[in-house]
Amino acid sequence: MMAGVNRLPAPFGAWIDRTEKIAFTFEGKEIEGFRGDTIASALLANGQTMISRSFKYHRPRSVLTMAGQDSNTLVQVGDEPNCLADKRRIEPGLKVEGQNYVGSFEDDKGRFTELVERFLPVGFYYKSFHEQKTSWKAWEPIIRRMAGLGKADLAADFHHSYYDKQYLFADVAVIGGGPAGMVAALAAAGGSAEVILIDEGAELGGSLCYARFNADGTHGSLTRAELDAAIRAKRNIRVLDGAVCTGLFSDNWLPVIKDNRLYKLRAKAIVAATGSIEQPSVFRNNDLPGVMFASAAQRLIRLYGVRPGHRAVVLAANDDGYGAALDLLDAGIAVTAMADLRREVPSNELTRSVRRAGVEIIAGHAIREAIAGPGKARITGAIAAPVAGEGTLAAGDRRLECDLILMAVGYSPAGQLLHHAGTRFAYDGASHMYRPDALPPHLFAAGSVNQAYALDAALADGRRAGWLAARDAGFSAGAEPPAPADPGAVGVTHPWPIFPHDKGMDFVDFDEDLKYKDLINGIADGYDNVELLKRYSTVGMGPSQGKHSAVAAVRIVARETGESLDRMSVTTQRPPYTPEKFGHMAGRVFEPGRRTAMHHRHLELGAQMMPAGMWWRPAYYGPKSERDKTIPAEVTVVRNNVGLIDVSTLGGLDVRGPDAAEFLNRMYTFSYAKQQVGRCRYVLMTDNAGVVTDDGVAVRFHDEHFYVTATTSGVDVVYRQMLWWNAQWRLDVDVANVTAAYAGVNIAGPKSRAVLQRVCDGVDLSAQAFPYMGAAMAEVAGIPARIMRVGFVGELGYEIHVPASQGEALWDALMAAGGQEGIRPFGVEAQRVLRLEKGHIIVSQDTDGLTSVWEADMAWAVAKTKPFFVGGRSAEIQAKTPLTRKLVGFTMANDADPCPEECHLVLKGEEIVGRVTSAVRSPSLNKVVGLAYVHPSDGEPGKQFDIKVAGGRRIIGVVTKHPFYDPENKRQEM
Amino acid sequence: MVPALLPYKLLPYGFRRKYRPQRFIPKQKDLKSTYDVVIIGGGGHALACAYYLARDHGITDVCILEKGYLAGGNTARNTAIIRSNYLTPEGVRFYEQSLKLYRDLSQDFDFNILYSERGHFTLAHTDAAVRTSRWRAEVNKQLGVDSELIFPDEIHRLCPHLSMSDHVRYPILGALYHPPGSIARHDAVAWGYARGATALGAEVHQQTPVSGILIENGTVKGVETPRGRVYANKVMQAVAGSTSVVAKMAGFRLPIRTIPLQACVSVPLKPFLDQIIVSGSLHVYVSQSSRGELVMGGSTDPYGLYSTRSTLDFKEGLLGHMLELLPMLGEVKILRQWAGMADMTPDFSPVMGLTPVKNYYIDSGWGTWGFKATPVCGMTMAHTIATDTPHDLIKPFYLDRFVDYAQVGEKGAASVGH
Amino acid sequence: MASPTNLDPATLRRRSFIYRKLAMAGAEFAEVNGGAVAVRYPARGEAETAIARRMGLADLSVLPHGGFKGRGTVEWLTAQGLEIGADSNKAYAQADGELAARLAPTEIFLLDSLLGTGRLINKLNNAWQWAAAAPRPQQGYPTPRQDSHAWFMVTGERSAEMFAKICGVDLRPRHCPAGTIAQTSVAKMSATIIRADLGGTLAYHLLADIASAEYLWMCVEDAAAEYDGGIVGLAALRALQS
Amino acid sequence: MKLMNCPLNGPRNISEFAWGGEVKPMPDPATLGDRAWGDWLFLENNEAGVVREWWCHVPTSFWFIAERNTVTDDILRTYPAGDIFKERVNFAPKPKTTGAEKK
Repeated sequence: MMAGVNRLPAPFGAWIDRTEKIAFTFEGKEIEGFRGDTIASALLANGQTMISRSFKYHRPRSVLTMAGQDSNTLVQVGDEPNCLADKRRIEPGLKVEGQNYVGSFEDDKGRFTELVERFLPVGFYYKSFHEQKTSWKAWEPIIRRMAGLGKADLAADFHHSYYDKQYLFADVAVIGGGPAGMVAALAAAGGSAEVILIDEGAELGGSLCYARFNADGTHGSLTRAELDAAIRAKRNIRVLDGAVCTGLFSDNWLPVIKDNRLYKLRAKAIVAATGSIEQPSVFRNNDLPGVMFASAAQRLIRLYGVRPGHRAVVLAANDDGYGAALDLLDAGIAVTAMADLRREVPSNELTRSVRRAGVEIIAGHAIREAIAGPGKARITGAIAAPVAGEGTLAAGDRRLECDLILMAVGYSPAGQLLHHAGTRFAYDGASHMYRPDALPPHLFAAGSVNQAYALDAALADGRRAGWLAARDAGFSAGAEPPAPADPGAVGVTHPWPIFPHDKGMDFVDFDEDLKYKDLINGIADGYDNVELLKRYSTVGMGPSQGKHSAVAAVRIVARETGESLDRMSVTTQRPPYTPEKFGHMAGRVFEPGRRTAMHHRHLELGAQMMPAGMWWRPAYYGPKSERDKTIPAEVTVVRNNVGLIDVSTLGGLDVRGPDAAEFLNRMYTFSYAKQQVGRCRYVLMTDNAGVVTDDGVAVRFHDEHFYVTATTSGVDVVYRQMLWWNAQWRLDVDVANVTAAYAGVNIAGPKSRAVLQRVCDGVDLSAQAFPYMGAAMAEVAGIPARIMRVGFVGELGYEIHVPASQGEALWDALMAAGGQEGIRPFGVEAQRVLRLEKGHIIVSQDTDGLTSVWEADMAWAVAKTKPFFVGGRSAEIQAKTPLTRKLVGFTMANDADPCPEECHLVLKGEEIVGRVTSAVRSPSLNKVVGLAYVHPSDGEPGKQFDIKVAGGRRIIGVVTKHPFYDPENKRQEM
Repeated sequence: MVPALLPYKLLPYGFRRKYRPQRFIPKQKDLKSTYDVVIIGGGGHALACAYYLARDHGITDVCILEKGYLAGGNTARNTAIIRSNYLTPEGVRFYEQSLKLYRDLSQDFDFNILYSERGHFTLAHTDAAVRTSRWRAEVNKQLGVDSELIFPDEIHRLCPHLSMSDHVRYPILGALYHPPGSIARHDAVAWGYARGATALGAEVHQQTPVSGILIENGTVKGVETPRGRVYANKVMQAVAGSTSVVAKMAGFRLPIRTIPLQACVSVPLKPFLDQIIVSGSLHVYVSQSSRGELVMGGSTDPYGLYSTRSTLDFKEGLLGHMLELLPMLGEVKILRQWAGMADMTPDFSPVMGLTPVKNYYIDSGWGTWGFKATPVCGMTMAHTIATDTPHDLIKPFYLDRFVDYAQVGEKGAASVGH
Repeated sequence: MASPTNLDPATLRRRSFIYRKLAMAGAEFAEVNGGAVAVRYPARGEAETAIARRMGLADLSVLPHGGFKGRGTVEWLTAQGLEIGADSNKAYAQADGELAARLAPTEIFLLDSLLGTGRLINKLNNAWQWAAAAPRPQQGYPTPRQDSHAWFMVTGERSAEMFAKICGVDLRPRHCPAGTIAQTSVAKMSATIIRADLGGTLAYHLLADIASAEYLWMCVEDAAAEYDGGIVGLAALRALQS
Repeated sequence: MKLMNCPLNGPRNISEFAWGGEVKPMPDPATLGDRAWGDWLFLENNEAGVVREWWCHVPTSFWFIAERNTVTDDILRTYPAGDIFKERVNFAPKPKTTGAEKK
């Protein structure tokens, strides 16, 4: 079966399964390929050569590497933009479209930018459009529209796919399953080390799958089969194929992406056998469809059974080009000629075979230009010319007929991962390549990334690196294998395959459409350092991140500035090695939310839940539309009757031990040494800089036991701070964060005693026996409870803390017990109103990141004679400095004025002196009450100050002593 | 009007046969032994300072010493957001002046810095964040800065792609909307200043680290470099990421911790996101650059480090949260990640002006906000150096404000402030 | 309620934070320790022991668990007859199948056996009291682990792989011998994992913030789906153990 | 992801830990002048090199000390805080009049 006009018969196409046809669409056209095809191979097989349009000039582009290393084949696949068509396998129904075109893919109006290319020099956007604000205003949207490649799927409002993550662990991780990596894995697994071998390909082998190592072309596949079998036989090697390692992070932390999963692999030692990346020759039209790397053509032929063209010219500077020529001939593709940059072509098995096949070898020649066919959709020929010197060509052009030009002029190590780990690279004057110089600990390089180019050398290098990695991970077996005698790196890479053309279109960077002269001109503009040139010209900043342009850019800068390549390096390679989907990085959303024991009861009662730190709390009970009625109603129930609020989220700390009181003395501003057992006392915490950070209540249940509450969002920090301080003080005290262990409610209102008494046998709740700020351990509805007569709301009330697993039962019991009184749950919003009527502050709402105890007007909470408390020394200093603001209670001078909103400003003239921190129209008092920072000179009751409210209007606040409601606090002490 | 609309400056490039370079960064000269002013650091702030020293104060015998390449530190690594919607009046006035200078820079430089007004949204996901947003909006408005607290309907109208679901951990309850919020091409800002300063006489010396600071009787005399000793009447350091290290050479300590700040960009997409979106609770910010890349970052790293290494966990956290805001981006790809080093102060305001060493000035403590302050820092530090008196705009940012308990509390607005 | 049994968990005072989820899954409950524990899921097509051998998840939150911490904890517990080894982050089995998990030199987390009689934990809780007068002997302090921590059990040969999706510690059997404790982060929550096989079946206790129990339960279910994991009742665990 | 060797829990991903900043033992606040107190409180060494730091293992709330190179991020040594803080810290009672009362 031969789906496609350019499909070659078996045995070509090792990675496709001809028994299964798969149909998909490209630009609306139905295309048929085989299972195993990539989008690009299927398109080429069907004669669809142009796959994408270039970034700036919208030039037609096609396969360059066939290895996902370039951006010439970026396509839109359904909702996925910027998809590598030469990597992405086809699936039935896949909807593939071209990217970055205006009008239609075939008739892209954007291609006309090329006509004005002369007017768009390097960095043109810096050089113009700014003369007047009008000019930039007009041009910016146009330039902006031109930007970008693929399209995000904006119609969707959901995650497209299920992505997840998994941790992996290995003694040795081998990255790259080419010959060196395969051998490295086997060598590393010689003992009992657990080895993971990661490879991008559909099957292991790397270049063994497609390259030609000997004249008859069998050596690669035989070696591959042998190694593959050996690896499969090893129980301590796990193969992750079709997987790409995108980075190498601290302490051998490797992200590996396979299908919809991100693996995070921790290895004790790593072998990077990541191979090398073929490098282009720079000549005119070197970017057009039909010009590709020799290895790309070999991949098309051998892996996918696709004929890359009908008549080829091979530009070579190494033997691999000859191997490729033999592959072409085997596939029935005519080879017009070999142009070899080298003056002398070595005589060996491969070159001799090419000669024997009757192919003309034109030594000492480069390609000056590829001839573009109609619409530049395909090349129709090549102009070869004699190499005169470095980058210069002599007269004597020869036109060579072809629709395919293969480039085999050299490589650059795929050292990205090594770069991520901080490996230094040094330029090797003999091989004309950068090679890893100093490797960080636990990291080993093998194969062509490490300059071992000859197959035997790569195998030997892999054996050595695998053995070393295993030893590094603590697994020694046998003697250390020797390094390869001759790595075979010399003679594979040409030092200057760059032949600029007068008429341009000689691309150094395909991603960014940068021509030779763009780099030269950028250097002339003064950006004569590789990093600066990168930023100015954008060379290497495109989707392939300089995989094919970085080395050329360094060569060009070096020559232009007269700097030696030894003293230069390619620009820093940053992760990821290849683009990673947001979905892969995000994975499953792990966003813990804490729910109290009564959570479902609240939902059943129609509560609107709101986040409070990590927790969910009921804001109020009822529909959103009724909010403005519900909250005052909840307030009124508490004031007149009885209400129940879930306070489980309040922090709780058990502080126990002989030094418990001393510890609290140091942690809080007040004094606790003389606090009686069975009584509660306010706690206020400041940090060492004297800033108010938390508050709560300390209950003394035993001489050596305080139960301390903390704010919902503050308790974890408070707990951690307590442990930190005591790690230094070494007091004999134990602190336990028991927040989650206790569910809590506050039953509040004049009828709360009656309700509670009903379910609280054996405790005398009378005012005498259980006064305000009293506390006891008792049973409520049969549940062991810590009962405290405290509250935020200023009514008779009891806070009841019970084991969390019995919290729902407590709630049920109290709601049932209060039935006849009409008990009603109230939420955070009503509580905020109630507390404000009492003038209680909420730390972090009525205080901010700099509020001192003096500014908060809480001098009453500061013990003056203690030897020390955290923040005390700063508070002393602050006390000596004049206050700049003061927190006061206020009401409105004019009853008709609106209620200011929280954070409306307090002004003195035009100067900002403070802000409203809390304000509400009190349902109990039917007037506005609030707290605000005012200028200290306005801090006394009766003083008036300006508040700027919505619309810029100013209204007048009057400083008012609080509590606003029940100023004598009689109700809470009933 | 019409001619001004045409990019006529490009015409010569097309019509001339030969490219006529506009040299932006002069060839390096020999290092002299004495200068009027030495500026340690060759980033945006240093270059801006040199520019304003020359332009506004006639001080042109200025030497900029850069240990790496020009503007290759945090100037090259930031995400290029410009805004003035701060919380403190001191901060607002300062950054508003910066924004005003930014607006005219392209014109001043005759070089397009690609300044682009996008509108800046700081999302609020909690009641507390809504309060802080209102606080900022009110302070901004009082000082003449265009900011407003807006609510979900309006947010949805202006940023239609944001997920407004209220069934998520961090529902969007409101936003501080700051229409003047902008982006610009960060490198171009530095290059413009470099050209401006050098054209007026300043010298830029790249690959020239400062290895010591000469101080006699509490007065700075010059600096040591591998290329020799350089004397100067006045010395300024503007070396974000190395601030404490250089200050230590001058013999004093600072209220600064140096912490990496990471960022990443996506593979370019056709423009769809016109606004700058910031979410404090989700530790995310994002804008789309003129190249079509989504430029994204979050809060600083969890611990201090003098390194620009990248981490995987940064990306995992960032993109997880990004998809909560923009769930449709799951198939979009990250192209590149990197890091800078942020000098964090306790109150998130800078430390600028005079130092314990006479004639030695400091421009530091930029945290995550250095880029947006570039022009105003240059202007105010130039004034400070020229007159040996802190410019009014930077007086609140003096070093001793900490021991004086007079901090400028910008922290409340800044769990992630870009 | 979907449960086929007459025992409604809400009729008992002690309730698991996820009893509604268990009921929805068709649990049959029995009373243990004053609460309802899911014993089996009668509607399941497959034997629960088979599920548990592959990848099972069970809620044991109402079973007795507790603890002590602070100076003197280990000495006092030893005096009460417990056998506790010297290493922290190791769980030590007690005579009747309880586990004393040493989280730190002075901190012990106690888990009852699957019988849930509470004999040991109740005895200790009753035995501990403040000594009459200072200076008091060092005897640690009880901690309310029964209520601070939800208690799940994760079982089966795929459980280590499942954990690798939500927890960064290497829990593979070869690297995590029986009795090993990992106090770590699971699905971004602090949690304690203790390897405690059931008979020959790989199994782990998973203890974490009770207030996030529902969240964690859903995370584990999600991660386990790939391995054909399922919810199992206490009966299946008991069967595997015996 | 860095690995941090917790003295209690062994090697763990550094994401399990919270950074507590440099170890700088508090001088006696009673005898320290205001300026010296402010300097101690606010100024940082912010050393580029090996520093001694507080770290907390979050799942166990365990504070310990690490010696870390702030340039290379190499963690050289970790140990319990008790290795440094061995003695109970006591504060002398205050003299009769204090600054706080002069408000």
